[in-house]
Amino acid sequence: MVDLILGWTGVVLVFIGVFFLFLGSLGVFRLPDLFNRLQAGTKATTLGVVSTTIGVGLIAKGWLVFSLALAIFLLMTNPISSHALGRASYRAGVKPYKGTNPDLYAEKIKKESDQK
Amino acid sequence: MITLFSTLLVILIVAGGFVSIFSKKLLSSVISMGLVSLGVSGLFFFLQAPDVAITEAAIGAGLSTAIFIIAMKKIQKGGTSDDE
Amino acid sequence: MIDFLQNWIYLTGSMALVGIGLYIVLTNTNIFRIIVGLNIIDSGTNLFIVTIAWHPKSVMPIYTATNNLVVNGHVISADPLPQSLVLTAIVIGLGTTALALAIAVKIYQKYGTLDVRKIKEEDR
Amino acid sequence: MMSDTPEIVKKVFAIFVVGVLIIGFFMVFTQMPKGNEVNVNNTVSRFYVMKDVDQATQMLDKGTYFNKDMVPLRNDVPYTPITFGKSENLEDGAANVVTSIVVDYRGFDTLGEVTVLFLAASGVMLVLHGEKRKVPKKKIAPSEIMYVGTRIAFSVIFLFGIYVFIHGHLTPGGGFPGGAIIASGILGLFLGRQGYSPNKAGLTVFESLSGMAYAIIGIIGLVAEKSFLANFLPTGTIGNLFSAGFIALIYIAIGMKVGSELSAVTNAMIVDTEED
Repeated sequence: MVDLILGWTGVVLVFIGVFFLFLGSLGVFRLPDLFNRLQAGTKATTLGVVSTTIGVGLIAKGWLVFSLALAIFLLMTNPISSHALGRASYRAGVKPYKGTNPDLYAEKIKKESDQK
Repeated sequence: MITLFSTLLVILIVAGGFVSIFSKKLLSSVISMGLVSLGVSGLFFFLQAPDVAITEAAIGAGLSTAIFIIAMKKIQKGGTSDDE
Repeated sequence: MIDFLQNWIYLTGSMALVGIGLYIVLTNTNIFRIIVGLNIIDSGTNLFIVTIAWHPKSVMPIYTATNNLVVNGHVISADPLPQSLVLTAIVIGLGTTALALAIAVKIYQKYGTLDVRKIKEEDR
Repeated sequence: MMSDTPEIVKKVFAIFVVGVLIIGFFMVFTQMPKGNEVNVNNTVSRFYVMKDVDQATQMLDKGTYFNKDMVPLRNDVPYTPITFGKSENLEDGAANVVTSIVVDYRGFDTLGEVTVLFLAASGVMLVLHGEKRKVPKKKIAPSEIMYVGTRIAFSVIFLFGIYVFIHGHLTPGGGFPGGAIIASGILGLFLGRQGYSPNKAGLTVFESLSGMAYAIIGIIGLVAEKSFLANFLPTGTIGNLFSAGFIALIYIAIGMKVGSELSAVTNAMIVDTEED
Protein backbone atom coordinates (compact mmCIF):
# COMPACT_ATOMS: atom_id res chain seq x y z
CA MET A 1 0.00 0.00 0.00
CA VAL A 2 2.79 2.40 0.94
CA ASP A 3 4.61 1.44 -2.23
CA LEU A 4 1.55 2.22 -4.30
CA ILE A 5 1.08 5.65 -2.69
CA LEU A 6 4.76 6.51 -3.12
CA GLY A 7 4.71 5.39 -6.76
CA TRP A 8 1.68 7.51 -7.60
CA THR A 9 3.23 10.48 -5.76
CA GLY A 10 6.28 10.01 -7.95
CA VAL A 11 4.14 9.96 -11.10
CA VAL A 12 2.39 13.18 -10.04
CA LEU A 13 5.75 14.82 -9.32
CA VAL A 14 7.08 13.81 -12.74
CA PHE A 15 3.99 15.31 -14.39
CA ILE A 16 4.41 18.57 -12.45
CA GLY A 17 8.05 18.66 -13.51
CA VAL A 18 7.24 18.08 -17.18
CA PHE A 19 4.60 20.82 -17.06
CA PHE A 20 7.07 23.33 -15.65
CA LEU A 21 9.71 22.31 -18.20
CA PHE A 22 7.12 23.01 -20.91
CA LEU A 23 6.41 26.43 -19.39
CA GLY A 24 10.14 27.17 -19.33
CA SER A 25 10.60 26.33 -23.00
CA LEU A 26 7.51 28.41 -23.86
CA GLY A 27 9.01 31.34 -21.97
CA VAL A 28 12.28 31.06 -23.86
CA PHE A 29 10.33 31.40 -27.11
CA ARG A 30 7.94 34.15 -26.07
CA LEU A 31 9.83 36.58 -23.86
CA PRO A 32 11.48 39.65 -25.40
CA ASP A 33 15.11 39.91 -24.27
CA LEU A 34 18.00 37.88 -22.83
CA PHE A 35 17.33 38.56 -19.16
CA ASN A 36 13.67 37.62 -19.27
CA ARG A 37 14.49 34.45 -21.21
CA LEU A 38 17.19 33.58 -18.71
CA GLN A 39 14.71 34.04 -15.89
CA ALA A 40 12.12 31.81 -17.54
CA GLY A 41 14.69 29.21 -18.49
CA THR A 42 16.15 29.04 -15.00
CA LYS A 43 13.19 29.36 -12.69
CA ALA A 44 10.88 26.96 -14.47
CA THR A 45 13.67 24.53 -15.27
CA THR A 46 14.95 24.39 -11.69
CA LEU A 47 11.54 23.42 -10.32
CA GLY A 48 10.89 21.10 -13.26
CA VAL A 49 14.15 19.19 -13.08
CA VAL A 50 14.14 18.94 -9.28
CA SER A 51 10.61 17.58 -9.09
CA THR A 52 11.28 15.20 -12.00
CA THR A 53 14.36 13.74 -10.32
CA ILE A 54 12.61 13.34 -6.97
CA GLY A 55 9.65 11.70 -8.72
CA VAL A 56 11.93 9.24 -10.50
CA GLY A 57 13.59 8.47 -7.16
CA LEU A 58 10.20 7.73 -5.61
CA ILE A 59 9.21 5.43 -8.47
CA ALA A 60 12.51 3.48 -8.47
CA LYS A 61 13.46 3.17 -4.80
CA GLY A 62 17.06 2.18 -5.39
CA TRP A 63 17.88 5.54 -6.89
CA LEU A 64 16.26 7.71 -4.16
CA VAL A 65 19.52 8.72 -2.44
CA PHE A 66 21.21 9.55 -5.74
CA SER A 67 18.24 11.56 -7.01
CA LEU A 68 18.01 13.53 -3.74
CA ALA A 69 21.72 14.38 -3.95
CA LEU A 70 21.26 15.39 -7.60
CA ALA A 71 18.27 17.59 -6.70
CA ILE A 72 20.20 19.35 -3.91
CA PHE A 73 23.15 19.97 -6.23
CA LEU A 74 20.88 21.36 -8.95
CA LEU A 75 19.12 23.62 -6.43
CA MET A 76 22.51 25.00 -5.41
CA THR A 77 24.21 25.49 -8.75
CA ASN A 78 21.48 26.36 -11.26
CA PRO A 79 20.50 29.79 -9.81
CA ILE A 80 24.16 30.70 -9.25
CA SER A 81 25.14 29.93 -12.83
CA SER A 82 22.14 31.84 -14.15
CA HIS A 83 23.07 34.81 -11.93
CA ALA A 84 26.63 34.76 -13.25
CA LEU A 85 25.41 34.58 -16.85
CA GLY A 86 23.05 37.51 -16.45
CA ARG A 87 25.59 39.65 -14.64
CA ALA A 88 28.33 38.95 -17.17
CA SER A 89 26.07 39.68 -20.13
CA TYR A 90 24.93 42.98 -18.53
CA ARG A 91 28.56 43.94 -17.98
CA ALA A 92 29.40 42.96 -21.54
CA GLY A 93 26.86 45.45 -22.83
CA VAL A 94 23.71 43.48 -23.66
CA LYS A 95 20.87 46.01 -23.61
CA PRO A 96 17.74 45.05 -21.65
CA TYR A 97 14.26 45.34 -23.11
CA LYS A 98 13.11 48.94 -23.33
CA GLY A 99 10.23 48.43 -20.93
CA THR A 100 12.57 47.45 -18.09
CA ASN A 101 11.89 49.85 -15.25
CA PRO A 102 13.51 50.49 -12.79
CA ASP A 103 17.00 49.37 -13.80
CA LEU A 104 18.52 49.04 -10.34
CA TYR A 105 21.76 47.40 -11.44
CA ALA A 106 22.69 50.37 -13.66
CA GLU A 107 22.35 52.68 -10.65
CA LYS A 108 24.57 50.36 -8.61
CA ILE A 109 27.26 50.34 -11.31
CA LYS A 110 27.12 54.13 -11.48
CA LYS A 111 27.49 54.42 -7.71
CA GLU A 112 30.48 52.08 -7.76
CA SER A 113 32.20 54.02 -10.50
CA ASP A 114 31.57 57.28 -8.64
CA GLN A 115 33.28 55.93 -5.56
CA LYS A 116 36.45 55.22 -7.51
CA MET B 1 15.13 4.11 -30.87
CA ILE B 2 18.80 4.25 -29.92
CA THR B 3 19.64 4.31 -33.62
CA LEU B 4 17.44 7.38 -34.02
CA PHE B 5 19.11 9.14 -31.10
CA SER B 6 22.60 8.30 -32.27
CA THR B 7 21.78 9.46 -35.81
CA LEU B 8 20.60 12.78 -34.38
CA LEU B 9 23.78 13.06 -32.31
CA VAL B 10 25.96 12.35 -35.35
CA ILE B 11 24.12 15.07 -37.29
CA LEU B 12 24.65 17.39 -34.30
CA ILE B 13 28.39 16.79 -34.11
CA VAL B 14 28.87 17.16 -37.88
CA ALA B 15 26.91 20.43 -37.77
CA GLY B 16 29.07 21.60 -34.87
CA GLY B 17 32.17 20.80 -36.90
CA PHE B 18 30.88 22.83 -39.84
CA VAL B 19 30.11 25.77 -37.52
CA SER B 20 33.68 25.65 -36.26
CA ILE B 21 34.93 25.69 -39.87
CA PHE B 22 32.87 28.61 -41.14
CA SER B 23 32.49 30.88 -38.11
CA LYS B 24 34.35 34.17 -38.34
CA LYS B 25 34.85 34.53 -34.59
CA LEU B 26 37.38 32.36 -32.82
CA LEU B 27 35.21 32.18 -29.70
CA SER B 28 32.25 30.57 -31.46
CA SER B 29 34.64 28.16 -33.14
CA VAL B 30 35.98 27.07 -29.75
CA ILE B 31 32.50 26.76 -28.25
CA SER B 32 31.32 24.60 -31.13
CA MET B 33 34.39 22.44 -30.50
CA GLY B 34 33.08 21.95 -26.96
CA LEU B 35 29.69 21.04 -28.45
CA VAL B 36 31.37 18.41 -30.65
CA SER B 37 33.05 16.94 -27.55
CA LEU B 38 29.72 16.81 -25.70
CA GLY B 39 28.04 15.02 -28.62
CA VAL B 40 30.90 12.55 -28.86
CA SER B 41 30.53 11.81 -25.15
CA GLY B 42 26.85 11.03 -25.73
CA LEU B 43 27.82 8.67 -28.57
CA PHE B 44 30.28 6.93 -26.23
CA PHE B 45 27.39 6.27 -23.87
CA PHE B 46 25.38 4.68 -26.68
CA LEU B 47 28.45 2.63 -27.65
CA GLN B 48 28.37 0.96 -24.20
CA ALA B 49 31.43 2.76 -22.87
CA PRO B 50 30.27 4.73 -19.79
CA ASP B 51 33.81 5.17 -18.45
CA VAL B 52 34.95 6.90 -21.61
CA ALA B 53 31.75 8.95 -21.71
CA ILE B 54 32.32 10.32 -18.20
CA THR B 55 35.95 11.12 -18.95
CA GLU B 56 35.14 12.86 -22.23
CA ALA B 57 32.35 14.91 -20.64
CA ALA B 58 34.56 16.05 -17.78
CA ILE B 59 37.72 16.71 -19.78
CA GLY B 60 36.83 17.32 -23.41
CA ALA B 61 33.69 19.35 -22.91
CA GLY B 62 34.55 21.01 -19.61
CA LEU B 63 38.21 21.65 -18.89
CA SER B 64 39.47 21.76 -22.47
CA THR B 65 37.05 24.52 -23.52
CA ALA B 66 37.76 26.44 -20.32
CA ILE B 67 41.52 26.33 -20.89
CA PHE B 68 41.01 27.50 -24.49
CA ILE B 69 38.95 30.48 -23.37
CA ILE B 70 41.45 31.38 -20.65
CA ALA B 71 44.30 31.32 -23.18
CA MET B 72 42.28 33.45 -25.61
CA LYS B 73 41.63 35.98 -22.87
CA LYS B 74 45.35 36.07 -22.26
CA ILE B 75 46.36 37.14 -25.77
CA GLN B 76 43.70 39.75 -26.47
CA LYS B 77 41.37 42.05 -24.62
CA GLY B 78 38.16 40.13 -24.69
CA GLY B 79 39.64 37.65 -27.11
CA THR B 80 36.59 37.40 -29.30
CA SER B 81 37.84 38.13 -32.78
CA ASP B 82 40.44 36.64 -35.02
CA ASP B 83 43.96 37.90 -35.13
CA GLU B 84 44.15 40.81 -37.55
CA MET C 1 19.19 -2.33 -43.37
CA ILE C 2 19.03 -1.41 -39.69
CA ASP C 3 22.17 -3.42 -38.90
CA PHE C 4 23.96 -1.75 -41.77
CA LEU C 5 22.99 1.68 -40.42
CA GLN C 6 23.83 0.87 -36.80
CA ASN C 7 27.47 0.25 -37.47
CA TRP C 8 28.00 2.74 -40.26
CA ILE C 9 26.49 5.78 -38.64
CA TYR C 10 29.27 5.87 -36.05
CA LEU C 11 32.01 5.21 -38.61
CA THR C 12 30.63 7.97 -40.84
CA GLY C 13 30.49 10.37 -37.91
CA SER C 14 34.05 9.68 -36.84
CA MET C 15 35.43 10.02 -40.35
CA ALA C 16 33.45 13.24 -40.88
CA LEU C 17 35.08 14.63 -37.74
CA VAL C 18 38.55 13.66 -39.00
CA GLY C 19 37.83 15.29 -42.36
CA ILE C 20 36.53 18.49 -40.76
CA GLY C 21 39.58 18.73 -38.50
CA LEU C 22 41.94 18.15 -41.40
CA TYR C 23 40.20 20.85 -43.44
CA ILE C 24 40.56 23.32 -40.55
CA VAL C 25 44.25 22.50 -40.18
CA LEU C 26 44.92 22.87 -43.91
CA THR C 27 43.08 26.12 -44.62
CA ASN C 28 43.79 28.26 -41.56
CA THR C 29 46.91 30.16 -40.59
CA ASN C 30 45.90 31.17 -37.09
CA ILE C 31 47.63 28.90 -34.55
CA PHE C 32 44.61 28.76 -32.27
CA ARG C 33 42.39 27.55 -35.08
CA ILE C 34 44.93 24.87 -35.94
CA ILE C 35 44.80 23.64 -32.34
CA VAL C 36 40.97 23.57 -32.57
CA GLY C 37 41.27 21.39 -35.68
CA LEU C 38 43.69 19.02 -33.99
CA ASN C 39 41.28 18.67 -31.06
CA ILE C 40 38.45 17.74 -33.42
CA ILE C 41 40.66 15.11 -35.10
CA ASP C 42 41.36 13.76 -31.60
CA SER C 43 37.64 13.37 -30.90
CA GLY C 44 37.10 11.65 -34.25
CA THR C 45 39.82 9.06 -33.75
CA ASN C 46 38.61 8.29 -30.23
CA LEU C 47 35.10 7.73 -31.58
CA PHE C 48 36.50 5.41 -34.29
CA ILE C 49 38.44 3.27 -31.80
CA VAL C 50 35.45 2.91 -29.48
CA THR C 51 33.22 2.02 -32.44
CA ILE C 52 35.46 -0.91 -33.37
CA ALA C 53 34.97 -2.36 -29.89
CA TRP C 54 31.19 -2.37 -30.18
CA HIS C 55 28.61 -4.65 -31.73
CA PRO C 56 24.86 -4.07 -31.73
CA LYS C 57 23.97 -6.65 -29.09
CA SER C 58 26.77 -5.82 -26.68
CA VAL C 59 26.38 -4.72 -23.06
CA MET C 60 28.66 -2.45 -21.07
CA PRO C 61 31.78 -4.10 -19.62
CA ILE C 62 30.85 -3.71 -15.95
CA TYR C 63 29.58 -6.53 -13.75
CA THR C 64 26.46 -5.46 -11.88
CA ALA C 65 23.60 -7.37 -10.28
CA THR C 66 21.62 -7.36 -13.53
CA ASN C 67 24.43 -7.19 -16.08
CA ASN C 68 26.32 -10.41 -16.76
CA LEU C 69 29.08 -10.34 -19.33
CA VAL C 70 29.47 -14.06 -20.04
CA VAL C 71 26.41 -16.01 -21.14
CA ASN C 72 26.74 -19.73 -22.00
CA GLY C 73 30.47 -19.36 -22.42
CA HIS C 74 30.18 -16.52 -24.92
CA VAL C 75 31.45 -13.08 -24.02
CA ILE C 76 28.70 -10.63 -24.95
CA SER C 77 30.15 -7.38 -23.66
CA ALA C 78 31.78 -4.65 -25.71
CA ASP C 79 35.53 -5.07 -26.01
CA PRO C 80 37.05 -3.36 -22.94
CA LEU C 81 40.62 -3.07 -24.25
CA PRO C 82 40.11 -0.24 -26.82
CA GLN C 83 37.95 1.58 -24.30
CA SER C 84 40.78 1.61 -21.78
CA LEU C 85 43.17 2.87 -24.46
CA VAL C 86 40.81 5.74 -25.29
CA LEU C 87 40.36 6.53 -21.58
CA THR C 88 44.03 7.36 -21.26
CA ALA C 89 44.25 9.01 -24.69
CA ILE C 90 41.65 11.64 -23.73
CA VAL C 91 43.64 12.74 -20.68
CA ILE C 92 46.87 12.95 -22.68
CA GLY C 93 44.99 15.02 -25.26
CA LEU C 94 44.14 17.61 -22.61
CA GLY C 95 47.78 17.77 -21.47
CA THR C 96 49.17 18.28 -24.97
CA THR C 97 46.47 20.85 -25.76
CA ALA C 98 47.40 22.85 -22.69
CA LEU C 99 51.09 22.72 -23.63
CA ALA C 100 50.34 23.84 -27.20
CA LEU C 101 48.23 26.74 -25.93
CA ALA C 102 50.99 27.84 -23.56
CA ILE C 103 53.51 27.84 -26.41
CA ALA C 104 51.05 29.78 -28.60
CA VAL C 105 50.67 32.42 -25.89
CA LYS C 106 54.46 32.77 -25.70
CA ILE C 107 54.64 33.11 -29.50
CA TYR C 108 52.06 35.89 -29.38
CA GLN C 109 54.03 37.71 -26.70
CA LYS C 110 57.19 37.52 -28.77
CA TYR C 111 55.93 38.30 -32.29
CA GLY C 112 52.69 40.14 -31.59
CA THR C 113 50.75 37.96 -34.01
CA LEU C 114 49.39 34.44 -34.30
CA ASP C 115 49.54 34.20 -38.11
CA VAL C 116 52.00 31.54 -39.21
CA ARG C 117 53.03 33.36 -42.40
CA LYS C 118 53.74 36.66 -40.63
CA ILE C 119 55.82 34.84 -38.03
CA LYS C 120 57.81 33.26 -40.86
CA GLU C 121 58.44 36.62 -42.52
CA GLU C 122 59.54 38.21 -39.25
CA ASP C 123 61.89 35.36 -38.56
CA ARG C 124 63.68 35.78 -41.86
CA MET D 1 56.13 31.50 -51.57
CA MET D 2 53.23 30.37 -49.51
CA SER D 3 51.73 33.83 -49.07
CA ASP D 4 51.32 34.30 -52.84
CA THR D 5 48.90 31.40 -53.09
CA PRO D 6 45.33 32.69 -53.42
CA GLU D 7 42.77 31.63 -50.87
CA ILE D 8 40.53 29.73 -53.28
CA VAL D 9 43.37 27.48 -54.47
CA LYS D 10 44.14 26.54 -50.90
CA LYS D 11 40.51 25.70 -50.19
CA VAL D 12 40.16 23.57 -53.31
CA PHE D 13 43.37 21.75 -52.47
CA ALA D 14 42.16 21.12 -48.91
CA ILE D 15 38.82 19.81 -50.14
CA PHE D 16 40.68 17.52 -52.55
CA VAL D 17 42.89 16.10 -49.79
CA VAL D 18 39.94 15.60 -47.42
CA GLY D 19 37.91 13.96 -50.20
CA VAL D 20 40.71 11.52 -51.05
CA LEU D 21 41.05 10.67 -47.36
CA ILE D 22 37.34 10.05 -46.86
CA ILE D 23 37.01 7.96 -50.06
CA GLY D 24 39.97 5.87 -48.90
CA PHE D 25 38.39 5.33 -45.51
CA PHE D 26 35.10 4.23 -47.03
CA MET D 27 36.91 1.79 -49.31
CA VAL D 28 38.49 0.29 -46.20
CA PHE D 29 35.13 0.14 -44.41
CA THR D 30 33.72 -2.27 -46.96
CA GLN D 31 36.44 -4.73 -45.97
CA MET D 32 35.64 -4.47 -42.27
CA PRO D 33 33.39 -7.01 -40.54
CA LYS D 34 29.77 -5.97 -40.20
CA GLY D 35 28.33 -5.02 -36.86
CA ASN D 36 26.83 -8.41 -36.09
CA GLU D 37 29.96 -10.36 -36.82
CA VAL D 38 32.28 -8.57 -34.40
CA ASN D 39 32.60 -10.62 -31.25
CA VAL D 40 34.84 -10.44 -28.24
CA ASN D 41 35.15 -14.22 -28.40
CA ASN D 42 37.59 -13.81 -31.27
CA THR D 43 39.80 -11.16 -29.70
CA VAL D 44 42.57 -11.24 -27.15
CA SER D 45 40.67 -9.39 -24.46
CA ARG D 46 38.12 -12.11 -23.72
CA PHE D 47 40.39 -13.38 -20.95
CA TYR D 48 40.32 -9.95 -19.37
CA VAL D 49 36.54 -10.21 -19.22
CA MET D 50 36.75 -13.76 -17.83
CA LYS D 51 39.32 -12.46 -15.30
CA ASP D 52 41.61 -15.40 -16.04
CA VAL D 53 44.78 -14.47 -17.88
CA ASP D 54 46.61 -17.56 -16.68
CA GLN D 55 44.62 -19.61 -19.21
CA ALA D 56 45.85 -17.39 -22.03
CA THR D 57 49.44 -17.77 -20.87
CA GLN D 58 49.15 -21.56 -20.83
CA MET D 59 47.65 -21.59 -24.29
CA LEU D 60 50.38 -19.30 -25.58
CA ASP D 61 52.97 -21.70 -24.19
CA LYS D 62 51.29 -24.60 -25.95
CA GLY D 63 51.07 -22.57 -29.14
CA THR D 64 47.33 -22.99 -29.52
CA TYR D 65 46.15 -19.46 -28.88
CA PHE D 66 46.31 -17.61 -32.18
CA ASN D 67 44.50 -20.06 -34.37
CA LYS D 68 42.87 -19.02 -37.58
CA ASP D 69 39.54 -20.54 -36.66
CA MET D 70 39.02 -19.92 -32.96
CA VAL D 71 36.28 -22.00 -31.46
CA PRO D 72 33.88 -20.57 -28.89
CA LEU D 73 35.10 -20.40 -25.36
CA ARG D 74 33.18 -23.29 -23.85
CA ASN D 75 34.88 -25.93 -25.96
CA ASP D 76 38.53 -25.20 -25.28
CA VAL D 77 38.63 -23.46 -21.90
CA PRO D 78 37.14 -24.72 -18.68
CA TYR D 79 35.89 -21.67 -16.87
CA THR D 80 33.95 -20.82 -13.75
CA PRO D 81 31.09 -18.38 -14.37
CA ILE D 82 31.33 -15.07 -12.52
CA THR D 83 28.30 -14.00 -10.49
CA PHE D 84 27.99 -10.52 -9.06
CA GLY D 85 28.12 -10.60 -5.27
CA LYS D 86 29.06 -14.29 -5.02
CA SER D 87 32.31 -15.05 -6.84
CA GLU D 88 35.35 -14.85 -4.58
CA ASN D 89 39.12 -14.94 -4.88
CA LEU D 90 39.26 -14.16 -8.58
CA GLU D 91 42.47 -13.23 -10.29
CA ASP D 92 41.29 -9.63 -10.31
CA GLY D 93 38.29 -8.65 -8.23
CA ALA D 94 37.19 -5.41 -9.86
CA ALA D 95 33.63 -5.36 -11.16
CA ASN D 96 34.57 -2.78 -13.79
CA VAL D 97 36.60 -4.56 -16.47
CA VAL D 98 37.97 -1.35 -17.95
CA THR D 99 39.42 -0.43 -14.57
CA SER D 100 40.99 -3.82 -14.13
CA ILE D 101 42.68 -3.45 -17.53
CA VAL D 102 43.86 0.12 -16.92
CA VAL D 103 45.26 -0.45 -13.46
CA ASP D 104 46.02 -4.13 -13.10
CA TYR D 105 46.68 -5.95 -16.36
CA ARG D 106 48.23 -2.94 -18.09
CA GLY D 107 49.35 -0.92 -15.09
CA PHE D 108 52.80 -0.24 -16.50
CA ASP D 109 51.19 1.42 -19.51
CA THR D 110 49.24 3.70 -17.17
CA LEU D 111 52.43 4.60 -15.30
CA GLY D 112 53.92 5.78 -18.59
CA GLU D 113 50.77 7.71 -19.39
CA VAL D 114 50.84 9.48 -16.03
CA THR D 115 54.46 10.38 -16.79
CA VAL D 116 53.42 11.94 -20.11
CA LEU D 117 50.78 14.00 -18.33
CA PHE D 118 53.35 15.10 -15.76
CA LEU D 119 55.75 16.18 -18.52
CA ALA D 120 53.01 18.18 -20.25
CA ALA D 121 52.01 19.91 -17.03
CA SER D 122 55.57 20.77 -16.10
CA GLY D 123 56.10 22.04 -19.66
CA VAL D 124 53.14 24.40 -19.27
CA MET D 125 54.46 25.68 -15.96
CA LEU D 126 57.98 26.05 -17.40
CA VAL D 127 56.82 27.97 -20.48
CA LEU D 128 54.55 30.33 -18.58
CA HIS D 129 56.89 30.90 -15.65
CA GLY D 130 58.27 34.29 -14.74
CA GLU D 131 55.87 36.70 -16.42
CA LYS D 132 56.03 40.30 -15.31
CA ARG D 133 53.45 41.18 -12.71
CA LYS D 134 51.50 44.38 -13.23
CA VAL D 135 48.96 46.17 -11.11
CA PRO D 136 45.42 45.65 -12.44
CA LYS D 137 43.95 48.82 -13.93
CA LYS D 138 40.27 48.29 -13.36
CA LYS D 139 38.75 45.55 -11.34
CA ILE D 140 35.22 44.25 -11.42
CA ALA D 141 34.66 42.43 -8.18
CA PRO D 142 32.59 39.25 -8.50
CA SER D 143 29.35 39.45 -6.62
CA GLU D 144 28.71 38.08 -3.16
CA ILE D 145 26.45 35.32 -4.51
CA MET D 146 29.23 33.96 -6.71
CA TYR D 147 31.74 34.17 -3.88
CA VAL D 148 29.64 32.20 -1.43
CA GLY D 149 28.02 29.89 -3.99
CA THR D 150 31.23 28.68 -5.62
CA ARG D 151 32.66 27.83 -2.20
CA ILE D 152 29.65 25.72 -1.23
CA ALA D 153 29.57 24.10 -4.66
CA PHE D 154 33.30 23.42 -4.50
CA SER D 155 32.92 21.36 -1.33
CA VAL D 156 30.23 19.22 -2.97
CA ILE D 157 32.22 18.84 -6.20
CA PHE D 158 35.34 17.88 -4.26
CA LEU D 159 33.40 15.22 -2.35
CA PHE D 160 31.96 13.88 -5.62
CA GLY D 161 35.41 13.67 -7.20
CA ILE D 162 36.69 11.67 -4.22
CA TYR D 163 33.64 9.37 -4.49
CA VAL D 164 34.33 8.81 -8.19
CA PHE D 165 37.91 7.74 -7.75
CA ILE D 166 37.35 5.61 -4.67
CA HIS D 167 34.53 3.68 -6.37
CA GLY D 168 36.48 3.35 -9.63
CA HIS D 169 36.41 -0.46 -9.54
CA LEU D 170 32.64 -0.70 -9.01
CA THR D 171 31.04 2.09 -11.05
CA PRO D 172 32.02 3.96 -14.22
CA GLY D 173 34.69 6.49 -13.49
CA GLY D 174 38.05 6.23 -11.86
CA GLY D 175 41.11 8.28 -11.20
CA PHE D 176 41.24 10.33 -14.39
CA PRO D 177 37.65 11.65 -14.41
CA GLY D 178 37.76 12.10 -10.62
CA GLY D 179 40.84 14.28 -10.89
CA ALA D 180 39.29 16.25 -13.75
CA ILE D 181 36.14 16.85 -11.66
CA ILE D 182 38.23 18.19 -8.76
CA ALA D 183 40.14 20.44 -11.16
CA SER D 184 36.89 21.87 -12.55
CA GLY D 185 35.79 22.63 -8.98
CA ILE D 186 39.01 24.59 -8.46
CA LEU D 187 38.34 26.40 -11.76
CA GLY D 188 35.01 27.47 -10.25
CA LEU D 189 36.88 28.91 -7.27
CA PHE D 190 39.02 30.95 -9.68
CA LEU D 191 35.88 32.36 -11.29
CA GLY D 192 34.21 33.15 -7.99
CA ARG D 193 36.88 35.32 -6.49
CA GLN D 194 39.34 37.51 -8.31
CA GLY D 195 42.94 37.03 -7.36
CA TYR D 196 42.37 33.61 -5.84
CA SER D 197 45.46 31.46 -5.99
CA PRO D 198 45.92 28.06 -4.43
CA ASN D 199 49.01 27.10 -2.50
CA LYS D 200 51.40 26.46 -5.39
CA ALA D 201 54.12 24.73 -3.39
CA GLY D 202 51.50 22.60 -1.68
CA LEU D 203 50.09 21.50 -5.05
CA THR D 204 53.55 20.56 -6.32
CA VAL D 205 54.44 18.60 -3.19
CA PHE D 206 51.07 16.84 -3.21
CA GLU D 207 51.44 15.88 -6.86
CA SER D 208 54.98 14.55 -6.42
CA LEU D 209 53.98 12.56 -3.36
CA SER D 210 51.08 10.89 -5.13
CA GLY D 211 53.28 10.15 -8.14
CA MET D 212 55.82 8.59 -5.83
CA ALA D 213 53.08 6.56 -4.14
CA TYR D 214 52.29 4.93 -7.50
CA ALA D 215 55.90 3.88 -8.03
CA ILE D 216 56.24 2.70 -4.42
CA ILE D 217 53.15 0.52 -4.76
CA GLY D 218 54.75 -0.97 -7.86
CA ILE D 219 57.99 -1.68 -6.01
CA ILE D 220 56.10 -3.32 -3.13
CA GLY D 221 54.55 -5.59 -5.75
CA LEU D 222 58.03 -6.31 -7.11
CA VAL D 223 59.23 -7.35 -3.66
CA ALA D 224 56.16 -9.33 -2.65
CA GLU D 225 55.06 -10.98 -5.90
CA LYS D 226 58.26 -10.84 -7.97
CA SER D 227 56.72 -8.62 -10.63
CA PHE D 228 56.50 -4.85 -10.97
CA LEU D 229 52.99 -3.52 -10.21
CA ALA D 230 51.64 -6.95 -9.25
CA ASN D 231 48.64 -7.21 -7.00
CA PHE D 232 49.90 -7.94 -3.50
CA LEU D 233 46.63 -7.59 -1.59
CA PRO D 234 43.96 -10.30 -1.39
CA THR D 235 40.83 -9.86 -3.52
CA GLY D 236 37.40 -10.25 -2.01
CA THR D 237 33.87 -10.87 -3.22
CA ILE D 238 33.19 -9.13 -6.53
CA GLY D 239 30.99 -6.08 -5.98
CA ASN D 240 32.18 -5.12 -2.49
CA LEU D 241 34.12 -1.95 -1.75
CA PHE D 242 37.14 -3.88 -0.48
CA SER D 243 37.28 -6.35 -3.30
CA ALA D 244 39.90 -5.33 -5.79
CA GLY D 245 43.18 -5.48 -3.93
CA PHE D 246 45.48 -2.60 -4.78
CA ILE D 247 43.31 -1.05 -7.51
CA ALA D 248 41.67 1.37 -5.07
CA LEU D 249 45.07 2.47 -3.73
CA ILE D 250 46.45 3.16 -7.19
CA TYR D 251 43.31 4.97 -8.31
CA ILE D 252 43.46 7.21 -5.22
CA ALA D 253 47.06 8.05 -6.11
CA ILE D 254 46.16 8.71 -9.77
CA GLY D 255 43.15 10.82 -8.82
CA MET D 256 45.13 13.04 -6.47
CA LYS D 257 47.92 13.37 -9.02
CA VAL D 258 45.66 14.25 -11.95
CA GLY D 259 43.60 16.65 -9.84
CA SER D 260 46.57 18.59 -8.52
CA GLU D 261 48.28 18.58 -11.94
CA LEU D 262 45.30 19.96 -13.84
CA SER D 263 44.71 22.54 -11.08
CA ALA D 264 48.33 23.65 -11.40
CA VAL D 265 47.95 23.94 -15.20
CA THR D 266 44.81 26.03 -14.78
CA ASN D 267 46.57 28.17 -12.19
CA ALA D 268 49.56 28.78 -14.47
CA MET D 269 47.23 29.74 -17.31
CA ILE D 270 44.94 31.99 -15.30
CA VAL D 271 47.26 33.89 -12.98
CA ASP D 272 48.85 36.14 -15.57
CA THR D 273 45.53 36.84 -17.24
CA GLU D 274 44.27 38.71 -14.24
CA GLU D 275 47.29 40.97 -13.99
CA ASP D 276 46.41 42.85 -17.11
